[in-house]
Amino acid sequence: MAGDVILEISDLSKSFGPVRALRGVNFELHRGEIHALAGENGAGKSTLMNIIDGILQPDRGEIRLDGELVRIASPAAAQKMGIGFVHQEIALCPDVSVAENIFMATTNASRSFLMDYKGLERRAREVFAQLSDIDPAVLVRDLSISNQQLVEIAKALTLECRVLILDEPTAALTEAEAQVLFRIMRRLADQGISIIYISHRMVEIFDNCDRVSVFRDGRHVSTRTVADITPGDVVAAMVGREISDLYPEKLRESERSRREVLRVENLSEVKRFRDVSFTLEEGEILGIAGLIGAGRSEIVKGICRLEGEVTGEVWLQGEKLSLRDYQDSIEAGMVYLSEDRKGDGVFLDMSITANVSALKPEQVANALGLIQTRREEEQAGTLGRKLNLKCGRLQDPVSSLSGGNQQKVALAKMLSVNPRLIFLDEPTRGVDVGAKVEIHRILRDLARDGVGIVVISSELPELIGICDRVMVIHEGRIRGEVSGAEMTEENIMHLASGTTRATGAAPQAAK
Amino acid sequence: MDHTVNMPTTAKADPSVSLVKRLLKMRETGLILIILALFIGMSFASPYFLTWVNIRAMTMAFAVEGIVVVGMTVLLISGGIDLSVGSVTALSMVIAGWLFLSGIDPWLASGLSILACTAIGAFMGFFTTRIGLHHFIVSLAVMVIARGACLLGTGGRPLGLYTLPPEFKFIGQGSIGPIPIVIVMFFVVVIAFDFMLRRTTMFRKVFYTGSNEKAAAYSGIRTKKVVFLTTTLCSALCGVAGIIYMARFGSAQPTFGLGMELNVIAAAVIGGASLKGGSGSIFGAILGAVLLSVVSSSLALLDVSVYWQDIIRGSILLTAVTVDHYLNKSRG
Amino acid sequence: MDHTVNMPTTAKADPSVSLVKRLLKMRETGLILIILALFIGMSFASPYFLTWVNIRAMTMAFAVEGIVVVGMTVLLISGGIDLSVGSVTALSMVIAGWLFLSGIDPWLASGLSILACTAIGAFMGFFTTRIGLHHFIVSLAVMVIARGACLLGTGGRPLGLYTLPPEFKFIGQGSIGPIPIVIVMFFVVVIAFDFMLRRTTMFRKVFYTGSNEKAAAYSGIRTKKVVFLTTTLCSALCGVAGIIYMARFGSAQPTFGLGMELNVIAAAVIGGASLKGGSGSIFGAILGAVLLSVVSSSLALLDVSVYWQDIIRGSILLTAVTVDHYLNKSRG
Amino acid sequence: QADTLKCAPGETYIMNVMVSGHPYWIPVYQGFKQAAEAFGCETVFSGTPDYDITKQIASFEQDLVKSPAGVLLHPMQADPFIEPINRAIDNGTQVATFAADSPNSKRTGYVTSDNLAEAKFAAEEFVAALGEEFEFAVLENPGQSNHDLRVTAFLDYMAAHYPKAKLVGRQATNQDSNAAYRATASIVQANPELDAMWIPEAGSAEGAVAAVLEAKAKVMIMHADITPTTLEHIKAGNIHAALNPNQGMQGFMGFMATFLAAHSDVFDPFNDYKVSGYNPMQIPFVDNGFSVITKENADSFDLNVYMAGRNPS
Ligand SMILES: Nc1ncnc2c1ncn2[C@@H]1O[C@H](COP(=O)(O)OP(=O)(O)OP(=O)(O)O)[C@@H](O)[C@H]1O
Ligand SMILES: Nc1ncnc2c1ncn2[C@@H]1O[C@H](COP(=O)(O)OP(=O)(O)OP(=O)(O)O)[C@@H](O)[C@H]1O
Ligand SMILES: [Mg+2]
Ligand SMILES: [Mg+2]
Repeated sequence: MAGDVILEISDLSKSFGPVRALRGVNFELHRGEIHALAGENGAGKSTLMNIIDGILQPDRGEIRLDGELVRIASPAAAQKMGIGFVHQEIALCPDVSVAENIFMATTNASRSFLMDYKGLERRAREVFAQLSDIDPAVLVRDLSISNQQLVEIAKALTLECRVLILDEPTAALTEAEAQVLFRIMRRLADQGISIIYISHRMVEIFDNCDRVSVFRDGRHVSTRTVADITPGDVVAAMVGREISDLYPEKLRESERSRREVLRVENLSEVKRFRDVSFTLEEGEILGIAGLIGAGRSEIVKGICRLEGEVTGEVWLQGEKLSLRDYQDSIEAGMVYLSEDRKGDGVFLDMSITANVSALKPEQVANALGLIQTRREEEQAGTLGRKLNLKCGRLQDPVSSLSGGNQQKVALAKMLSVNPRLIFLDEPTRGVDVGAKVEIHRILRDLARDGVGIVVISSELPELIGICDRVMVIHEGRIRGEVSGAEMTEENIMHLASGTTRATGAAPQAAK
Repeated sequence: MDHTVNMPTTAKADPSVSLVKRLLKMRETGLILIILALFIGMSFASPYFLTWVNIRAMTMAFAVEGIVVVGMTVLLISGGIDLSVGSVTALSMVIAGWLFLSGIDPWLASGLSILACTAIGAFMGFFTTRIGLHHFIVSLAVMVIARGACLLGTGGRPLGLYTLPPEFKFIGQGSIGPIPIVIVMFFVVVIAFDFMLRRTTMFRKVFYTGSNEKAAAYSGIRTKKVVFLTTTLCSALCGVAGIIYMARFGSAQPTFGLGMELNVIAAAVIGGASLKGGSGSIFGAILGAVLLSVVSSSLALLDVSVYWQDIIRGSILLTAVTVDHYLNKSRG
Repeated sequence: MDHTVNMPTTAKADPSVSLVKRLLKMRETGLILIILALFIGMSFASPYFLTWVNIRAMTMAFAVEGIVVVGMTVLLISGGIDLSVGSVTALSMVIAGWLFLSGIDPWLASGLSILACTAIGAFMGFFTTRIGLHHFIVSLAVMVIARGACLLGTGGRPLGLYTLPPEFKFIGQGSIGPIPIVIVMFFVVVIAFDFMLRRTTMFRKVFYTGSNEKAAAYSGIRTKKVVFLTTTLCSALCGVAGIIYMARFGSAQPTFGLGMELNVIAAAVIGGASLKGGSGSIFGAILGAVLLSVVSSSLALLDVSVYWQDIIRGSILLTAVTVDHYLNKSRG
Repeated sequence: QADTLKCAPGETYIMNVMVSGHPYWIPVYQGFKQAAEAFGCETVFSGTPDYDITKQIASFEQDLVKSPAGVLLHPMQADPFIEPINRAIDNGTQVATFAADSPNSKRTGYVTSDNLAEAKFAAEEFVAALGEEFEFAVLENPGQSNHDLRVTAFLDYMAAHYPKAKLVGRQATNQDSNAAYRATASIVQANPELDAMWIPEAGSAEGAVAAVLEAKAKVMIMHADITPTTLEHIKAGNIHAALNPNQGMQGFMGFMATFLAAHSDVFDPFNDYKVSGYNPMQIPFVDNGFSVITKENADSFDLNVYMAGRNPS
């Protein structure tokens, strides 16, 4: 860890109207270090990064690069100064191929007149060789959200930069992909590149970073060497209190009612998955694990009739469902929280209240079908407080919220209708530790009250922590199931990557 | 927590302050100010401007088109667009006129004609939502087809409907006291739709669909149905407008409404509707229509040379939207 | 990993197969097939259809407008739109004609006129990118202003430019061998822009900007500059088209190009351009223009009754885009 | 100022049209103004630049706000103007119409070209040059009443008097020269024997001539109205002749009709009009006549020359 400072920020402030996102922040980045940023949702992390990348301009404060005072006017200027940025929200061109997306900055800077498509594809393949098996020739619009996240990362890795900013890059990645990323990050750091790494996953910070800075309410609280502190310290600094139990207590054997909430039989879809059968009992939380692209999301979307031409049978609380579309599924009390919050989870331009009430606006309307603003605000207010939502006004558009808070709005929307069964696809994606604990507790309480909870998560510790049972998907089929003591990261990973025999559930017939 | 409140407590301030504040916060305030400025300027420039007859003439000039503006705004909010409004309005006149001349009761003829226009909207809705073509191209084709149908139905000559019974003509030419029926109907439609769009769950779904169709589908909204209905509604309102025009003019003109689509879309856009969907208001769109109409009327009243009128009209339009843009920005 | 190959192997099969495959995969193939079908049908319906003279005449009918289509397509890809194309084309004729009549050399006059149109484009680019107004409303205002300027410059009267020197008229009326200069120029513009749009780094940025302006900006692309330039380019090409029209018709008509915008946008959209930006191709747009033009010419050649023409034209348009849509879907 | 044919100071007459930027109105208004000046009256040129009836009605009603003595009106459509015209007359503003009529209204006079006479002249001119047996085509502009009349009257006359002549093409081009180019090119292709074309306005004629010249066909073209370009084509022999309504006469007589209606108290005719409450100055129809423009007299029809030194408004 070299000692010299490459980036120095002093007394930086930024407000959005009445919201003071940053208040006199000081921050130092050393050459060749991996510097973690931690903080609650809305603490100002992304805002600070956006300022460093020239997307936003600070109201006050100084930025020094290599000791020199600089003004970063635009992303283009940042790029010239050697700053690379992987955004928290995916920003790719959907109509353009993966290869072109990755090398967009290169193309922009290139002096050559003609495009070298072959060269781009070749180089894209080289980048992906270590990361994933995405075909560089396909259009980005045809990729799942997690694959898009990988493209974002690949994009950053091709930048020739001195400072690389990664804003929650692993939020939708599974362990395996994340590990690849960490190896690459370490190699870059060893080459002298400085990395700012934002994450809400303590394990990642403590396994991979050198120092960690904590932010709270727009202020810089502390910067410490990772070796000197414990995750508990960081969490305490973040939320201002100790958090003892990350996960709520699981279901005891005695509490099992053995009543079936959900039964799925022989669910198949032409391209994405086959012969999926499983059940969910009252009171338990079922997890679904798998690698990126395994088909986890597709299966639950299929159950809710959101996508695909699905065959098979679904029983909800002993009643056979015949759903035509997702509307019917909601009527039946079965809802799905999307993994792609920006794409299909929230209405960015609409108010927080309108977002929360979107699933059933009738709930906040009177008998004549007229929406009662007061009731709508009450609804959003109640759920917002429950989820620790941080916002300016409830009438502000969701686009003004930090990433994690947008996720909370998406979640509030699901909870607003008191469903009988919720499928949650990456429910705590980008959510801070404190709120996460809260969400886990809410899920457990709902389960106890008889609501069916199915969680898809790429974060294995989370799955293991809150689920009573985890089903593992590999290439569109149930590969196996683990519960109790068998529920370890290792077992799940083996099943997910298809290297172990199936356990638990009946072995799938080979095709 | 020491200093920030995570969740705002709903503002329950002094109601009088909040009304002024709420007015200032409205998207439409900028436009209202601009129109007011225009009115004040004009009332100095011409002694005739603030006469009742002039205001009546100016209002009559956009009232019926205003009904079409309502339909277009709803459609734009849902993410669609309709270029066929002018043709369909003309077709509505032609169908009703033709039926009337063939001996059918004018009220029945009007009902059938509105029904036919609604069917045209459903036809476009089918092509856009079921087949998945773009609104622009479908409505362009329908614009051409409907105009052709107008020509075919009339042989290109206006249908003289002088014989329409007076009680029918009354809806287009009559007055309640000093206020023409047309203006009354216009206000009824505008207020009804403005209210519904702001308050009802049904129309809220239009906003959801236009704001992010996928997120709306993921919220259980049958987005295709919503777009289908808004497309149909827009054509149905064109049908209504056509009937009112017919009663007002006592004739059915196959070439009526050429270029109406740009005017109508412009009104909605000036009033804050986004061509990308998800935002817009009836009130704003009507203010847009008022602005466009008042500018044209003022130029006519001031006897500005024709050769200058377009230049001035375009410049005022550009200035107005620029000023409105800055007013909104500073407010934001 | 034990069993899966991570890297997809690019199909490097028999090159002849791949050519056919590539053709089938192209966005434009559907349109080509539809146009071919129309040609085959027409060559049976009329013995005159496949004569060189007729094909020449049909090409002449859309060649100049085709140049405007090129500009519009690039602008649409970048996420903009321009309603002023018809007025600006007319203004180009008027400015050049007026300068010529005031005694300036016609080549110089044309150059100045194209420059003026470019300036108009830059003006619109300024309002859209710097002030942040929507292209629709800015270009609508400019459409009105430019039309007004045409009226003002001519007093509403067409300028007779019969006295243009023959070497100037040559660009509009002359031929190289059997091929009119107009058609040659059209092909040069189309091929040059199609190539540039597909292959040059400069024009790829137009796609990036239109596809996701934010993502493009994050990659360091000066997206405002890109949109500014495409807006300017479109008007500049209108300027060029105006000059060619002037040379061809030997007059400058202040009312020229009314309604051109819808035609031009329709051509681009039929050819696969998205009104949301990010996709489209020159080749496709030109095929769209060909389709629209060939349908009109065919109806005239078959002497279809005027009263039926619009209905048939609209229906063919709708059918064609529907068929194209399904062809693309099945391909996908 | 009863019993005199002189305007009181400030007495104003307005000429109201649609598409007010169209050059057709220019000489009409000149005639209107010349007559007005002779009687010491003020004039205003008014109307809407758009092809939009609601806008024209609004502009007409706004004219009335100023209480002019009379309005010479070109009503875009007949029936929609009935009610506004009647209201104007009831409020003391006299209305006469020109070039298009609103016959069911209380307007007192109507000045126009005889489109039937134009059509008949064109037909006879073709027959004189080509004999009774030839192939001809027309371009048209459906929905524009006077253009419609020029075409339908021509076709009816030909069918009635010269049945051996054959109509081979009939296309709508709506005053758009590029559309006219396209249509004419196709007609010429489909009918190599085409001898004659009748076009109801000049914009389409410009495109049609270009197509005919390009195809090197031998087609005798006649059209109504005139533009500098078609004028040059007439001089060059590419167009046989143009029929141009006497616009100046239209404006002059239009003023007279309006003015006389406003001063009808000088007139006490032998009928019941006065006792029945009508304006006695009823002029059902005035033909302003038309000129035939050929190579020989073309020079007198250059509008730019005519307007040099005159005030257009
Ligand atoms: N464009 C904006 N308009 C208004 N407020 C904004 C805007 N962007 C951010 N904010 C506010 O600034 C604060 C800081 O947001 P920021 O995105 O930096 O948080 P963060 O630390 O990145 O949180 P997360 O962990 O949820 O991503 C939040 O309160 C947010 O609501
Ligand atoms: N919109 C889409 N278009 C085309 N293919 C898709 C799309 N969404 C997903 N896929 C593909 O379908 C397969 C299953 O995707 P799915 O999203 O269900 O996987 P997953 O297990 O949820 O993984 P993750 O969400 O982490 O990518 C993958 O191969 C993915 O690439
Ligand atoms: Mg953030
Ligand atoms: Mg998934």
